[in-house]
Amino acid sequence: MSHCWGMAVDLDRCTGCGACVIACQAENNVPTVGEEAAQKSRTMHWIRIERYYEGEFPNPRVRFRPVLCQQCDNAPCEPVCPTYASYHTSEGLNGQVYNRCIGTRYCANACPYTVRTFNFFNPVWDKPLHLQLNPEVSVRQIGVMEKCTFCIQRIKASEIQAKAENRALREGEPVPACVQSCPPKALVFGDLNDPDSEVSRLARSPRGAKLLSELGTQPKITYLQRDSWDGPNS
Amino acid sequence: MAQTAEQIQRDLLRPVLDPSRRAKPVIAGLALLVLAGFSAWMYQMYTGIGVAGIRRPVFWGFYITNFVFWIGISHAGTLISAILRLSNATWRRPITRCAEVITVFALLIGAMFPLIHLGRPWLAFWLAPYPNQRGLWPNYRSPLLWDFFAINTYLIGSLIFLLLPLIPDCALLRDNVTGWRNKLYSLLSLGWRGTQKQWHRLEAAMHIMAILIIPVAVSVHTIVSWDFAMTPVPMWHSTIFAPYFVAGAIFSGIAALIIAMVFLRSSLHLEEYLRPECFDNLGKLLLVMSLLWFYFLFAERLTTWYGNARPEIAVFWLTQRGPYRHLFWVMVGCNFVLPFPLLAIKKLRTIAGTFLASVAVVIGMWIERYLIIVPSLSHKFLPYAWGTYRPTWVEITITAATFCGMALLYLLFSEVVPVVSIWELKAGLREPVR
Amino acid sequence: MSSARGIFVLCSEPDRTERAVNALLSAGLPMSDIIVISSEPLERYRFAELKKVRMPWLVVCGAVLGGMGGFLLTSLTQKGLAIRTGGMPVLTLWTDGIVTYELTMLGAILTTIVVFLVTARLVFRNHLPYDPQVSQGKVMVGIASAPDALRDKIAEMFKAIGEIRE
Amino acid sequence: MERRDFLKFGVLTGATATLTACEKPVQQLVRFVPEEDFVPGVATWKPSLCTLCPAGCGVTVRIMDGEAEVVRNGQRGILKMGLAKKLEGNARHPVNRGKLCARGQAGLQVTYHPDRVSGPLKRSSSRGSGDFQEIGWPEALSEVVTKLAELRSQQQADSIRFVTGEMRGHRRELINQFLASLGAPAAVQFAPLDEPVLRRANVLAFGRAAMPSFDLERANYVISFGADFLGTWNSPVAQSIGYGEMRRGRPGNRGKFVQVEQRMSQTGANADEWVPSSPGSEGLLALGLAHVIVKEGLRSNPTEINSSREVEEKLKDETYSPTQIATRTGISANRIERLAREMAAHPPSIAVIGGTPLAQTNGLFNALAVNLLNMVLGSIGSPGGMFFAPGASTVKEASSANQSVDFVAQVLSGGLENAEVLFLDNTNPVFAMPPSWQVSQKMKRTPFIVSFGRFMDETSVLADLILPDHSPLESWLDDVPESGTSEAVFTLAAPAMRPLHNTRAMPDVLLEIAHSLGGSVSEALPWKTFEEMLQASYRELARAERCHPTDGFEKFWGRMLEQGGWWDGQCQIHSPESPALEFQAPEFVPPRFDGSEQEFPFYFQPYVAEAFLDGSLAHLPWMQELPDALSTVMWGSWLELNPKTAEKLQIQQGDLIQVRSRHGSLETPAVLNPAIAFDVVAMPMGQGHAQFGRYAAQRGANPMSVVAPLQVEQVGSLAWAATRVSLSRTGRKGRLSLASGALYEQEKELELR
Repeated sequence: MSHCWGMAVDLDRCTGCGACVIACQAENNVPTVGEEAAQKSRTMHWIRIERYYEGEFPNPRVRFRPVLCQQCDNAPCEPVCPTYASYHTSEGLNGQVYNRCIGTRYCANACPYTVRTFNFFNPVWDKPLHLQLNPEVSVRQIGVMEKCTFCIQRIKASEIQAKAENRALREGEPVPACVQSCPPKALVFGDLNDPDSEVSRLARSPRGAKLLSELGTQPKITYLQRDSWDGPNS
Repeated sequence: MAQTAEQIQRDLLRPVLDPSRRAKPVIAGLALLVLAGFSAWMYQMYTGIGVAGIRRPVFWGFYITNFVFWIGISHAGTLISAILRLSNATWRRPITRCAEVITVFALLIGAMFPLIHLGRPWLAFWLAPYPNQRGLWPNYRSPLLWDFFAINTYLIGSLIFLLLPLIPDCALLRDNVTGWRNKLYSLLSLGWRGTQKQWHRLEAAMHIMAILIIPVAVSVHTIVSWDFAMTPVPMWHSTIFAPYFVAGAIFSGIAALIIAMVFLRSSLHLEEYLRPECFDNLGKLLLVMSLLWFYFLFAERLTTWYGNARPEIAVFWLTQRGPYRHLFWVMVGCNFVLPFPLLAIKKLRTIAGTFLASVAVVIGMWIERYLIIVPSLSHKFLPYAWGTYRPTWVEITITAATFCGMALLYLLFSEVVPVVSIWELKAGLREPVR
Repeated sequence: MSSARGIFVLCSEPDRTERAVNALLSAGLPMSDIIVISSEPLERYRFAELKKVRMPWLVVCGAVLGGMGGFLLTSLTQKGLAIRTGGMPVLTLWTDGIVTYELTMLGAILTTIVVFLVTARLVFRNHLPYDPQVSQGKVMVGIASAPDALRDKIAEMFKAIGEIRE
Repeated sequence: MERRDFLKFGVLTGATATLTACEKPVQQLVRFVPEEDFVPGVATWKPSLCTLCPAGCGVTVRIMDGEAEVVRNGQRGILKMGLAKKLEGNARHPVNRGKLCARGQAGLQVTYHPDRVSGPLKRSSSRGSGDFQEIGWPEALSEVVTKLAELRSQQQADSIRFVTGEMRGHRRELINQFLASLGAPAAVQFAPLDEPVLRRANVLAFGRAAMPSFDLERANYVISFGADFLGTWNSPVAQSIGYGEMRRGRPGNRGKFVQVEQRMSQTGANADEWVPSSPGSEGLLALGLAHVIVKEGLRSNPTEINSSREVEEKLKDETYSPTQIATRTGISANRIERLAREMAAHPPSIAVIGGTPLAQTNGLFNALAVNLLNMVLGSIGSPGGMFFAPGASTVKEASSANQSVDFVAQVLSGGLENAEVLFLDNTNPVFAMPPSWQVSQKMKRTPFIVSFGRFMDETSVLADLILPDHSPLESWLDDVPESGTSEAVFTLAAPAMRPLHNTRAMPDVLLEIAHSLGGSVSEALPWKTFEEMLQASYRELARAERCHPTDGFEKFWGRMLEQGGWWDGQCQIHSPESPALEFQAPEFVPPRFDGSEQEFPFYFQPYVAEAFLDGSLAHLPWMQELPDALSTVMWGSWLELNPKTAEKLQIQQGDLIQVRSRHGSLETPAVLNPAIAFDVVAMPMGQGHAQFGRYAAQRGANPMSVVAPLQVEQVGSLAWAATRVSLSRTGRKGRLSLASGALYEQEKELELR
């Protein structure tokens, strides 16, 4: 059975701590850009935690929402790429072939979630910070677009491991870096083709909703809305 | 119509045979500015696209604005000239060529911008469908590919449309010069003799080209608009975009043509040829386009406002009352409020009047493109990811250089070939007055 | 090779041109053999009425070729690559239509220019006589080749009209 | 021939061969013989320990081979070695159960930081100038030994001072034994993240000087007074895991969470109800809640203490009635009653206190009041309540209480000036103390300062000698987590990778010094290396009843190193062994603030920044570029104020603001925050370093530069939230990098229309 990787984000668990952001940065060789570029919002994070206020003092509320590539089935970023740099993998992911990218940045404009980041300059790691780089993820060069891959290298590694051991993938395997790190377990990853997986179960939750579902992009990430408290058995 | 054929020939060949000395410093100055723009581009290539002001989420800025703007300007020529040719308007004769030249040069400049804006411009050839070892072909679903085909078709078509009627005039020049220039014009005239058969074929070919070039021109700006309309970006994803862009393109094209004609008229002493009637007629056309533009603007704005969908309305208010409001109202002023009285009142529709209106329209239409691109991108769906955009000196230099480049190319062109078609004017002399 | 020589007269005004043409016609030459060289199209004269050309039909053929080429290029390469993007099918006829359209127009445009260059005998060498005075407004009338006897007769008639060029 | 030998040959012939082909061989480096075996391209995971905050999470380090420029025997060269590539939580570790916070993961960059002190340094010009020269380890050590020997011979060993940061495990043990053998006073801990006020309150309430743990998984109602327990406070990862389970881990039962604070923290942002009581009134609010519960008889099973009767009587007093308290806290009486009834009706419920309320002058009162509320709620040592981790008592607790108080006392009593020799390890008091206490000036008078700092920070720059420590990943580490777990845990980790630089582990250096000093000092510290000391110590542990090594110590030791420590796997939530049975209800003490309300209209609340903690992580580029959870600022500092306040002062987002107190002023850009009280301004700690590597130096402003030197009453620690400030515009824009483009998702475009 082929896999269809998906994620569930339980906003009732998410505390906005940012562990996923750094986990992703460490796993995927996402560079830091420095203050000047950060001021121009050219940071490269593949996952961000959106913070929205609601109301005002003395009754303010805040909602956090981790936003990463939604790996849409009908991804607006894919068809606009003239060189097939962004394409659809057989496992339903929105692939990005860095070597094929010529940097039109069209995909980034088309992406309604604004999750694609662009290498405005060559990334720099002051020596010896370059030693932290993950050899299993390519370092992107100037002029190419990049984005969350659902940690494709981890998915592939798990699949190869399972194949070598002549078994099917287990629940909780593979696991992207952000999901691995999330302390309150707000992020859940798994195979949507398996109706018994936890992610499938959560995706069916009545609290579940897709981000910007009105656009018809059919994302593979389900957001489970934050609940409110009205008694012990809510 | 006091001219004779000899007079026409003498007047119109003069700028080529005996170019004015005054043009030299102007050419040098323009060349210097173009060089500055080129250096800025090289600097950007060397350092990285990051020296431009684009950022997340405004990944397209000045460069794509310029792209749309110049492709729009390119609609001046060919389209107007083709329509006028087909409708056999007599006043077209002195202006067709200066219009067609604008098309070719504006297209060349416009087509440069997608390259300038690329992250890795050295790989731009990957857009072309060519057989290759890995069996990779471009993605025809991408509007950029449509652009690639449309702009190339339009460029080839416009070039032919410009060069065809240039053949007899090159033959004329060939007979009037000696030395290397004779060789050059002999080459350009392709061995033109002027037999009745050649004349006939030329007219037939021009007729067919005029028919062909109109749908191509329309498709080009339609496809440019689809670069935007195909993506789910608030206020981009709209069916009105194609006609809106085409109308805007013709609008700015006519304005550019009027500006060019005013300069040609005074600098090449073509007062006898580019007569006030031409400006009056073009002024009327510009007026129609101005009304049409305003109609489209109103239709677009009203639909958005009435629809009140959240992402669109955010962009709507951003341009209407937000930080882009000044630009918005300058645009409306330049494209409608100022040109309308200048062009509608007959007394004001003079050369000076149409010139003023045209300058306003060119500025206004540049702003229009900027306002289409930047506010929408800066306010996409998720407010957390909203952003801003500010151009850097690199973008400004390159933009300025393209305007200088246009002037420079035009000036050089007018010194190489007669910018008003001699044979067509001559033929017009014999035309029965309708 | 004297038999292949042509004879032309340089006329200074349109009326004389007409006379020259009439002279040639009266000499029994068919209209299609008569050559008029001018620096501007002389549309209003009888000699300008040429039979219809097949240019538009050739252009349509070129357009069809271009369009077919465009459709084949898009559809075959799409099928060959078989990469799905954006939830669209491998063969996206809507978008292929746009490329097909552009290539149709390109085919038509290129055919037009080629047909023009060929039928107007441009680029490819021709050995017509020419006089730079044509660009001063004169019109050359004559035939590209004539037997000597006929030539003398024509020369005789042309003398009254203007300078003769051989 | 073995692989290693083969490689040795390869090194001799192949050294720099690859470089000769290049046109410009910039620097021909020697290629060293690899020191370890590994399979190229295959990752191995080694357990380690996170030392960046006191929580003590277990870590696994992903090691892959790579080539690094290293220093060996004073020579620089290229070494193919196992390199740490990523830090993840140790899945088996009871505290963090495979999870790790952003800071912990960024700990990787400590090792690879470009501005690490790469070898011993000796001051070469005036103190504080920052001019150092490189020296060799033998010279450096002999200098220290000479100095110490001299002091010992002059009977002045009591003038040796040793200041450390957060101390853990046997490092502290070794330092203390070292000092004791010299006859010097015990080490003084200066750790700004420590909560001495809470420790004192816990001593008074429960007889325990430890930080509490919370069984959030099973709690139904959590009220937190200022504690950023999901972000930076206590054991944030363990608490976040518990929080997630409290919210969604029990189908059909979602616990409620109430946060009491004046400026919304990352933790407060997750609250169901956010209660902005006035600064310093948190304890009063807690007593008000307790009053309602006691008076209305809502208690289900309160913690039994002998003094229950008196406490109850006192609580029932009208001074704590909601109407009385409403005026002082700014929270309506109705709301107080409702909250009290809710929390009583939904046990188990927990009250937590930390951060700002403890940094008021009446911090001890606030802490004691919350402890009392917990007693009233019956949440002490019961499932779903608060408890003390079993490990807390074993190693750490005994001497950890009031350590940073000691440092403040040292500073104020002139202890620093009297020092002849000052050792500094992993601490930066110059940065983290208000300037008015003049730590820097006082330290400058110390004749001889030795720092074990890995980085040149504001304190290390004053040193005469810098003996750089290994990075944590290069060191032997052990720890007993003080909170965050109900199991007895000993975390132990061998070095995950070989050292990159010419550094030495601080414990090894101490042992070497001890041996060089000889005599009684050497005898007291018989181990050659820290590893030996650890083995010896854990051999004792292995004999202890709980650990049961049935197959011998070697196997036990191997298992410990493999899984990253030892834990018993038994949940032990029970009441403190010795509750303070005579606990009395605390007397209300109003908070004092520095500066008059007229001249300085705003309460100034520094807070522990999520990314930088107390500033000790400001040098990590990942942390600098991590958008702050609420303000979303990167690469800088900022001042948070309410949009309404800003409007009144005509301040806009990003305007450079001058913040002035009676003790100093600073400039920083304004950030609008709709979730802060009108009369409160807040500023993150951690930026404003004068020195701390290229990413932190000269960046932003340090809130400590305006903090008044007030002390928490009866405890003596710094009351860093008790300053009043005034704001004024400078007329300039500040440098502000914001990740967020909008404050609200439903933008106020409706208003625009």
